[in-house]
Amino acid sequence: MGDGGGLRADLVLEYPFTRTTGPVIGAFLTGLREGVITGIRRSDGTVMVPPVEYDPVTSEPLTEIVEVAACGEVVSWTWVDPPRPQSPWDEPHGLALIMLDGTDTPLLHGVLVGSAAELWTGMRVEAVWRDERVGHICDLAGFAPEVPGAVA
Amino acid sequence: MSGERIAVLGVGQTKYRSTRGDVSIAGLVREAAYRALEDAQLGWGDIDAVVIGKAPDFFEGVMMPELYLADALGCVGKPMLRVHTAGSVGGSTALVAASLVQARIHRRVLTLGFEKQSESNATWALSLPQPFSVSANAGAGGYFSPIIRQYMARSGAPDLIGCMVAFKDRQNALLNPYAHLHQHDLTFEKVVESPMLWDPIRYSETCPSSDGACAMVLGDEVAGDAATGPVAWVHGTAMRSEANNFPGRDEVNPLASRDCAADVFRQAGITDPRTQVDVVEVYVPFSWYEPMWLESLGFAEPDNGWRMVEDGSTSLDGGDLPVNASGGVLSSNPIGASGMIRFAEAAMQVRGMAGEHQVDGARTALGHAYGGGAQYFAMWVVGSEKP
Amino acid sequence: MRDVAVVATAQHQVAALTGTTEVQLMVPLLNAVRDAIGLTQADIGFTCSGSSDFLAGQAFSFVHTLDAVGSVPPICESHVEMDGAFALYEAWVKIQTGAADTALVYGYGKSSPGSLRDVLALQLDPYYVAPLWPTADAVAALQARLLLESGVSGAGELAEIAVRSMRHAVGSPHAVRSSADVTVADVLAEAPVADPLRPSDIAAEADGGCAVVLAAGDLARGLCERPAWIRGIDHRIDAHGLGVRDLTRSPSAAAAAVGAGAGDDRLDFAELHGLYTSQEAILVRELDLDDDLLVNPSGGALAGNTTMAAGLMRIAEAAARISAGEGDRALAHATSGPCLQQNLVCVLEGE
Amino acid sequence: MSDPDVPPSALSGDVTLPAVLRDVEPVRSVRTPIRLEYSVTAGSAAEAYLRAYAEKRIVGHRSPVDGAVFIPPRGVDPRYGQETAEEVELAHTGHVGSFCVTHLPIPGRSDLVPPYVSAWIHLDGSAIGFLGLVAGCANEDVRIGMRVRAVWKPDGELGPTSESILHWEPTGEPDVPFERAGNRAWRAGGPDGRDGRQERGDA
Repeated sequence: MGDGGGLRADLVLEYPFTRTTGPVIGAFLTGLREGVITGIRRSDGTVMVPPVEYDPVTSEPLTEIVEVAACGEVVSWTWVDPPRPQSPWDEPHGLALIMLDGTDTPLLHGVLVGSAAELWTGMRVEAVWRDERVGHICDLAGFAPEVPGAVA
Repeated sequence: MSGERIAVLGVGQTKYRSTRGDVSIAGLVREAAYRALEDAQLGWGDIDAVVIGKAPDFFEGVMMPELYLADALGCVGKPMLRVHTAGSVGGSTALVAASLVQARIHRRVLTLGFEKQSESNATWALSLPQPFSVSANAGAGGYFSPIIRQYMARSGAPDLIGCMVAFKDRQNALLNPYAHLHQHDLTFEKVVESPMLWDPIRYSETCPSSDGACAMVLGDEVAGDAATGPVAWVHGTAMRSEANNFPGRDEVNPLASRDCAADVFRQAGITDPRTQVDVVEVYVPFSWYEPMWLESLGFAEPDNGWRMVEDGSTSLDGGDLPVNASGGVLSSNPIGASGMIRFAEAAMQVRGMAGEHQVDGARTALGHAYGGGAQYFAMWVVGSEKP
Repeated sequence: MRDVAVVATAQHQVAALTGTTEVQLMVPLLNAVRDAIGLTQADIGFTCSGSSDFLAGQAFSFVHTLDAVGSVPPICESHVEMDGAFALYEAWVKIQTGAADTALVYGYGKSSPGSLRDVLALQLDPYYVAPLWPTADAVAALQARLLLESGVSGAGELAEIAVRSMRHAVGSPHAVRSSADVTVADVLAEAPVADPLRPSDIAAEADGGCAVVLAAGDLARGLCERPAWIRGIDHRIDAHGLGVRDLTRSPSAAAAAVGAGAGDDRLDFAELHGLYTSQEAILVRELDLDDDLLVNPSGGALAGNTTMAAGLMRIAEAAARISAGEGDRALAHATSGPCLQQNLVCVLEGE
Repeated sequence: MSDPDVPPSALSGDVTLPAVLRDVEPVRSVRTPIRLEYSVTAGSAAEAYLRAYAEKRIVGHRSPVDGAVFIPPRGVDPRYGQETAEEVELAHTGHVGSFCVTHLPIPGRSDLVPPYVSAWIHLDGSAIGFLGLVAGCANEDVRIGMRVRAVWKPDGELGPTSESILHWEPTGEPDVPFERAGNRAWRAGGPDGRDGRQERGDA
């Protein structure tokens, strides 16, 4: 089993997948396009963000889309440096689980700060929207530290 | 067969379409699973394990999508397996699920195959560029065309046999509300005149590219006895594989296919398939594969399968061995589900629940799937009576 | 249930295979396990493998690898798009049906041609998460931080796990990362690469393959001096979403351990498929392992992680150790999916 | 049977929306492009095979089991799972085992103008066929059993790639009879190919 390396070639697998969303995922993405974040209410009243189609515990379909706050608290975080080539971010950035106010499951997204030292669990963050929104998770540019005193 | 008896308690399918634009991937599989549970009159809580199959992950661009689908298929807290055996995967997946019952590990198992091919493009996903190898085949048709050409040459079959199969299957599909292609205006002449894509394969002799899912609930003997509606009993299961290219390989009638058929019929006590099997759902993505597989499966003598097509033996309308009463892969082809659809349609026939494409009095049926370069085979024989 | 044992194992693992295809990797391994017990492929009742198209960048990659097995006359064979440990489960089921008495199982992965950490982003929710392309390490880091900040584990505990892995790996022929003299202080001094995870917290990426033969009952006793009997095997899956589960827990791992009967008797050692020290810390708790249990005598997946084979390698390591008389009862574990979503536990015993 | 066209209402029910989303056009699909980059190696068996093309040579591997020659060499006899390593230089002539006249373009092969012929080329001395393009005659004149020879790129353009052979063209020799064309030659030696031995008159 010789393993000397040798003849090498690049292979690029590239495709612009188009995914149909169904009504629940579609509602969340519609909301992003419209500049609002939505979740879905479970039978026990808790709200999951982003909305999932089927209850992860009972498997029952979920149907009640609700608008939620665009600000919340970092539950867990890490630092991404260098940024990944296919990701929406060109600069080093935080990646965090963010519990939006009034919701019960955290959302995964980027946190737009300059260094890992500016990130901590419990920090307050608010959504940063892209100007051009098409109905995509990247309509959210990410989350940034909440400006104290500002109204979300 | 050794071990526990296996019953098909329920079958569920989605409507097959070129694009199921109304659902997510989860919504698609959920639809088939829900209908299978409804058919079996069971709930999510009655299911002990889930076995999922699909063809290459590149179709949807999701690596091991069953991980994401666990919630939608009620897998949480349960065992879940993901099978991939190329085009035969729908059949192999059902067989893995059956083995869980046969081994008495689980009482009731949900099994499901799916593909949402509209998220990409089948020819792209099946012809990914590969450095260091020749890329001179456009998709699966380019691969199978030389094999079909060999069959035509060695059997002396008339040139239009393939068109006859395609026309028959599309006519059958009109009787199957789930089928993708409902070509009411199709005529035999239109099939013949459709453009050559991979000579000798015409456009109308090829399978479509579909979105869809098919699910079954399998149960043990107690579950089968407890069912209020008709169930199908599994009389034999077999799978065989052989390498893609080796000296002396018979690409037209692979030994793996013949061995697999011999095994499944032996288990089912079938010594003369032509008279003992009532209906066949065989994996025919290109029309000529109907006569080729009829020979390989022992329904016809070598090089004579085409005669069954020519004399109408495989027709739903008066044939003694209707083949692909559902319209087959030529009428619906969500690749990861296509094999399971064959298995499920066979079960529906012996349950007497195939609706307008029911074969009267069907008691014994064969479900068949193949994959790779005609090198992976999965088959089962189901019957209306306990084995 | 039929008594089924692992009667032969072989593996090969290196940091990167460059001049060797998956087929060339598997040919000697498959021959090694068959030769070890004097069987040919014709004697094997069932063959099952695990691999992933995405690692190789090639649809139907497992079709090519079938060439390594030898399939004339044709073989009864299946494939899972999962770690080889799940192929072993399918093979064990096949033997339980009575349709086979022996099974050849293999798993392999060659992730070095691509960027595994990015490829694995495509395992995540395709609508909400994958388009953000979080790396596998970043996702694991979110889990690790929750674990650390919940107070369940400390950075020192994780560093101790890393040190233990590297030290155990010193004598292990398949490990790609080992060190006899690394200390906890050394690990804690490393700069995080996916904060809070340091390089030594992250499994060493590897290419490789593993082959195993299973046999039933007296056949196993005849093939092997000391078969490693599968006394229990079970697997479960949790919900997928990272936000919808408590990432400091892995209920599927706990349920699989109960299902496999892991706690029914004393264990001598465990081989865990934790891809991060934080995951190993979670597993030790979920599998209810004693504090003083010998964990990962091979170094574990941390010392060499061949994606799609690392779980089967854990079973192979445990079985080989039992067959060598270095223990009577062991737990082997395999995982799949992000943050320990899916888990398999196999309990092996000598006689 | 429930209406296949109507998904069971229990599946998604009627999703209720907050006021802000009720009167806007809903998103129904989302684009999630994927780009994965791999740097792949050929492996030792294929590498020797490919490098031979740069020297205008075609090499295969001989099986240690029964001497069958494989092309392209993959380092294994797939019948028996036995390693192959012995290189064999093969003739630049052979015959068409079977073929396809393709009327569709191939992604990434803009040089191929449909309709074109791809064929299993069974080289003299090889026990299996491999894929090649056939040109130099009308597509209608390509036949199973037709004798062909390699048409190489000019010497200065040869490289470590099978595309150093532009295509295969007819030699004008008499055809290999159908019964001995392609894999049938090998099968002629024994039932089911299980004990086949090569009996190739043209080898």
